[in-house]
Amino acid sequence: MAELTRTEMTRTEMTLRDAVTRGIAQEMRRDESVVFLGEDVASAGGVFKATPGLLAEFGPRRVRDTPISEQAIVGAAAGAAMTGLRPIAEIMFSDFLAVCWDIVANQIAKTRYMTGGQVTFPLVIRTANGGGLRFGAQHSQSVENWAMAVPGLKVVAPSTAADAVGLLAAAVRDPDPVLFFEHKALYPVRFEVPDGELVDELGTAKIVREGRDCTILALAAMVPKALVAADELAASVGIDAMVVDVRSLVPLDTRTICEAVARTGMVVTVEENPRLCGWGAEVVSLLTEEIWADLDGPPIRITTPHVPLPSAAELEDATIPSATRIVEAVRKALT
Amino acid sequence: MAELTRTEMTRTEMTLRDAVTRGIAQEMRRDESVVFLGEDVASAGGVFKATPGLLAEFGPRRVRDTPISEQAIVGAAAGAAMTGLRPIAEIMFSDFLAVCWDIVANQIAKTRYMTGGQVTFPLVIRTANGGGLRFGAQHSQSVENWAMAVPGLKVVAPSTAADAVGLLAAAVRDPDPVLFFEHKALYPVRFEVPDGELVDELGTAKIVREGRDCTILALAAMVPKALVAADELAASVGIDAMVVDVRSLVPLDTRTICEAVARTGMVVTVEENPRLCGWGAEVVSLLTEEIWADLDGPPIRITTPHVPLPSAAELEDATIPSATRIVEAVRKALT
Amino acid sequence: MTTERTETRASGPADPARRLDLYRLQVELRRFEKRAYDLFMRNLVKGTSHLSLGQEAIAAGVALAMRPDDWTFATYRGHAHTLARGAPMTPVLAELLGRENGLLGGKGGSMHLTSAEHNMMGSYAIVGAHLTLAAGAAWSAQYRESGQVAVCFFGDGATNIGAFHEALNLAAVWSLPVVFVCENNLYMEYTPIGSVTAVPRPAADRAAAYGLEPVVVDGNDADAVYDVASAALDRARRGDGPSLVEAVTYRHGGHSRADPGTYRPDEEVEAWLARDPVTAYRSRLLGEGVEEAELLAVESGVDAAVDRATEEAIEAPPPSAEAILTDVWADGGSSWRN
Amino acid sequence: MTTERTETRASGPADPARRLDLYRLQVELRRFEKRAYDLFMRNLVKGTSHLSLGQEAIAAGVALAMRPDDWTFATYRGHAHTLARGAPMTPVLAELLGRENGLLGGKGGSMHLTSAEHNMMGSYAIVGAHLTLAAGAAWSAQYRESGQVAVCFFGDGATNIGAFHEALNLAAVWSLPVVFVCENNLYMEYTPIGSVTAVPRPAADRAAAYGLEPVVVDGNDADAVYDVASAALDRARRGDGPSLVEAVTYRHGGHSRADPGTYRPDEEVEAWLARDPVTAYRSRLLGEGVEEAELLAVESGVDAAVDRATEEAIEAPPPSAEAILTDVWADGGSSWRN
Ligand SMILES: Cc1ncc(C[n+]2csc(CCOP(=O)(O)OP(=O)(O)O)c2C)c(N)n1
Ligand SMILES: Cc1ncc(C[n+]2csc(CCOP(=O)(O)OP(=O)(O)O)c2C)c(N)n1
Ligand SMILES: [Mg+2]
Ligand SMILES: [Mg+2]
Repeated sequence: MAELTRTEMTRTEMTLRDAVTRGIAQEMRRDESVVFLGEDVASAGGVFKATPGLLAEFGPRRVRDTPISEQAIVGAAAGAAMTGLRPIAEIMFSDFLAVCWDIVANQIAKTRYMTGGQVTFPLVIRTANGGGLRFGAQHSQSVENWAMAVPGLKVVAPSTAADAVGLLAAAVRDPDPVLFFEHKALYPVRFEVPDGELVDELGTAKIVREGRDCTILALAAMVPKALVAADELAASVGIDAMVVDVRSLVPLDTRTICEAVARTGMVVTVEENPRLCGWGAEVVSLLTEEIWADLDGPPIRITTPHVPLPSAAELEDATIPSATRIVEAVRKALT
Repeated sequence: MAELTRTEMTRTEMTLRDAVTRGIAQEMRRDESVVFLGEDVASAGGVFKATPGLLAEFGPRRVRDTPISEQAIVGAAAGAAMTGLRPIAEIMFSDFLAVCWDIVANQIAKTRYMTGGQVTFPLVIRTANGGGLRFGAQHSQSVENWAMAVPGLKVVAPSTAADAVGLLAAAVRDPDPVLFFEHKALYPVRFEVPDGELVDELGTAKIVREGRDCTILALAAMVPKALVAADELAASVGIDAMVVDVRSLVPLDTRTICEAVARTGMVVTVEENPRLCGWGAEVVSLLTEEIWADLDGPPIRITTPHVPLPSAAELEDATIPSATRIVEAVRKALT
Repeated sequence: MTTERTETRASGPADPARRLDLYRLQVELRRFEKRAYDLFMRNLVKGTSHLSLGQEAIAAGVALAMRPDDWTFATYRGHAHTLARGAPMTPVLAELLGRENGLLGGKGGSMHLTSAEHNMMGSYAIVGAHLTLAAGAAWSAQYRESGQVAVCFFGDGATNIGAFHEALNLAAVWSLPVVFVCENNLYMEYTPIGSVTAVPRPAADRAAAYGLEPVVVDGNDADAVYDVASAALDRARRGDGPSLVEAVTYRHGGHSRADPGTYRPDEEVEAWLARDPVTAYRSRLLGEGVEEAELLAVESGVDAAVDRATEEAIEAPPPSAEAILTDVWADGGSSWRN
Repeated sequence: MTTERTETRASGPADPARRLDLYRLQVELRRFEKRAYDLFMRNLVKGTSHLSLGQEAIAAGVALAMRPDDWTFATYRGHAHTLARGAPMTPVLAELLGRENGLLGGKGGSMHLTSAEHNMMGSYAIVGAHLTLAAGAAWSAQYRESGQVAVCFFGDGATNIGAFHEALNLAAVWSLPVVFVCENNLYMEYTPIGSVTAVPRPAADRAAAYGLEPVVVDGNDADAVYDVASAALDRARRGDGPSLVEAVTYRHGGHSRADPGTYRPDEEVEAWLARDPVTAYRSRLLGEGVEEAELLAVESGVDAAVDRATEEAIEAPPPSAEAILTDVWADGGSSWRN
């Protein structure tokens, strides 16, 4: 379980996009070797307005606009990371990771291993992930499972603004490459965030709602939906669902996850990635292998169906898992 | 289950690499719209010598050497496919799919859906997949799970020369994009192949060894290892293992797989891809969801550990699943 | 081929009826995009969208120079290119609104407009990729000796991405019948192209790297665009290979619906507004002796069509949810299993 | 900067001791690669490997022009570049043989030689990627004002891949201290570069696309290479940005161990063998008055070192299997879970 380092406990309300700015600024103030690059991130403050003010505070030497060259962006981050800097690179939409997947999956992820540990890649690739904004199939994917499948990458996806600040700080301080998935549907959502320096811990899941009857495992934008579903289940049919925010896919907090599932005997994963080879599949195979005897029934996976994402509002809403689908699936499984 | 279309039943011995040439030639003779492109595939006959003679038979109009431009290779295949041709594109090593992953995963896989079905991509991307040749982390990966995770791609991986011919023919005739993974460790292996035209069926698994005690699901180069393990299990401890060659990850022959597992109540997947989000995870989550009651114990996954592949012979052999590991895992699970 | 030096001699289509078509098309693109903008403002368009306001002369000039069986490949900024190839307004507008009668059934939205029926082979929203697809279509034309040409539109920003380089080289080496048209509107999203590009002319200054002639054209002059496009299409059809055309222009509004475009200096915006391609073409026709009444008739005809399309789009129902599970595979379905 | 026209005035290092170093290094690269080849033939090297036989003048000439803290980035054809930066022969050879005392502990093999200790930052086996990494290292040098320069070697075939384009443009725009050295050996694997490239000089004819001067150098003349490299390194250190150098050369053998190289015309091979860089440099030194005895001493010193390395590599044990689970993460381990 995660422990926050908090220098004080007063709180401020802010959006997830504000939290991202705050997290980057916190780390850039602390460490001169932290630099930040990406398309339209400097003068314009990012297309999601998640990085305004950084150019003004840290100047064009540390906050850099790039050409539309995703391979050069992450490649430059990699080369800089292996020679003394700690770059944060933005890939505007996570779909575009495909454009630079060789650099991410074949170079950054493997080179430490291939060289027998001679080089390291202390870098963060931040990216806007997920659907809900009616952007269609090339700007809405959840590709956290792509990253999880590649040995050598750490993979984080916060569901709250406080987690965004703290996990981003942890990612920047981590000596290994971290893919940091910010969910674009959460950017405008407001959260209470403790003031002061926040530093969280990678590889830690969080029980965000206690419950006795079943355990819902969710990530990023699926966490608030799982919480709504849990309330609805409690209110309508008296099912008491625990909700675990997985937060980190690599490292995976298997201890918290196994314990949480063992306590209820029933597990439902809520994944935004399309069905095949999603993170939930991995977690289910882990659970059956490790706590088979504690399972009272088959694990259930709720995912985006194995289709690209449609753009029309009604279609997108029918595709991405909703609180209603979670409620129905849990109800069906438990009755 | 697969049915082969055979015009006659005499057989010839040939390697997997010969089978690939034969499959391509069979389809190019049949259909003038089939064209073939890739790096060093024409004059040189391919770096794995899997395509010699095609240039001589079909000429430089239909068999084309390309620059080192993987995006242009698969992009050209895509553009040609949507305008009347049926291209076969070679990506020399499957690791290099990362270099053109945007074209494969974001363009080819999604455009039919995004356009409401206005365009189709009848194309095949052939690629040399997998380890065993001491090529190291950037030339040895098994990335079938990358492809399986993307909605809109069909994914095939033969384990024998006859399957290679028949499934390649089926892939070329299929109106959708097919990623065709040829295992490079199988290229030099000799098999008996029926003469005449071979056309197999995508989406069909094959029981390649009957057995009562447990069901081993394997793919590509893991199939012969599973068969060796099954013989060893029978001989040494009297365990009678069924072996299923999964052959096609998308579409997935869930019917054959579920039946085969239900018959023994015990399942072991043997995956060459690294652990996290491998195809076995998906299959395990499918089995627990659909035939929970038929399972006598937890599904077991044998995978390459979640690390990049090392190059030294002793290290590579210790990394990729071996017949010995399969024997041990099955023995442990059943005793 | 036309280069910067010859720009001033732009003649455009000779036939007066075609000249009027060229005007009509520009007016149609202009008024459609303005309507699209109004509908955003009324919050009827969900998602994002990217308008071609100010860039109409390029879409119109190229499209009218094309043969009906030539192919268009465009970016997310593709409304104009889709309409210019003949796709009717109603389904295009309905697609922006995510309606059942949308061009893509509501599955693609503004960024992916496609009308295969009109050989408009798609709008692609990840920068660079579609240049390679256009090369592939051109390969298909060459292979089948069909005489078709693929025309591929992209922005100045796309010239710095890897796929641009690969597509241009392959097209040149294989002498493919493809015309690459860079719509250089001086900006990527919010960043000026000059600040992230090693050469002043992002496309033309790269032509030599592929053995091609640099071609720069005034993208706000439909006649000049028409001339350059005609020459490039002829060249491709003759078997002389690809062209890379840089059409210099400016977008009147922001990059996408969310963007007011305030990062651009006022004087720059004003100077370009003063060079409005539609107004300029209107004046030119009047100067050539076309009756104003004729132009007014064109304009009101277009207005009526835009109004009708708006109504037909707004009144249509949303797509039904079953649609999410169709169209992945050629069999119409999406099943990954038996 | 030196261009084709000035090639003939190559002077190389002025100091006679450095000139001898340049010879010694070329001999070392030559004899090491020959030994590597022999060991393949004896089936002691597993996997693949790519020799620099014939291309030694480039690795040697550039390396001797570099500062010790400058970085090298190379391809799978990286034995020469690794040795040239000072990595000792034994671990390099042991890595080819997959031994425990290998430079990478047996985890990378021939294609991934790296010696961070010598600022040899890696050999990368997927064409194109490492050009972007070299740009990033140069960015780090620029940021830290360390005066370091990144030198990146790649083949002619790499000039057609997207990452080349992106790396060159970024390096130019940011004026990064990086020297891109294209070793143009006229062939990719088995395909002549000219048959798939739109311009005759795959690197130099692209320089202008990034606002750079075309630089072509005789890659078989170590002095010429040294001069060009020195100029490019100076330029980078002065803050004047990147260079793109095309060094024309030829590999004596096939592309990789499996390839006899028979696709090349005999006369072409012969002509290039006659231009052997090592022999040529030997003659030049003799012409300058160096005693043959001195050269013989260099040669036998190298031979002894190669023999010693061979023994030390062959005698070493294979790595132990536990190594497969180390070195994924900076903590030394590979755990993806708690
Ligand atoms: C590979 C990729 N990177 C980034 C983006 C985000 N993006 C969308 S449009 C755009 C600017 C494109 O500029 P330009 O090519 O000049 O075209 P314009 O929008 O001006 O027509 C960017 C960066 C993208 N869609 N794809
Ligand atoms: C992206 C990618 N595509 C293909 C290959 C396979 N491949 C390895 S070396 C090579 C030829 C490279 O030629 P060149 O750049 O001229 O370098 P050389 O081997 O001649 O030094 C190819 C095609 C690769 N490693 N990476
Ligand atoms: Mg632009
Ligand atoms: Mg070469």
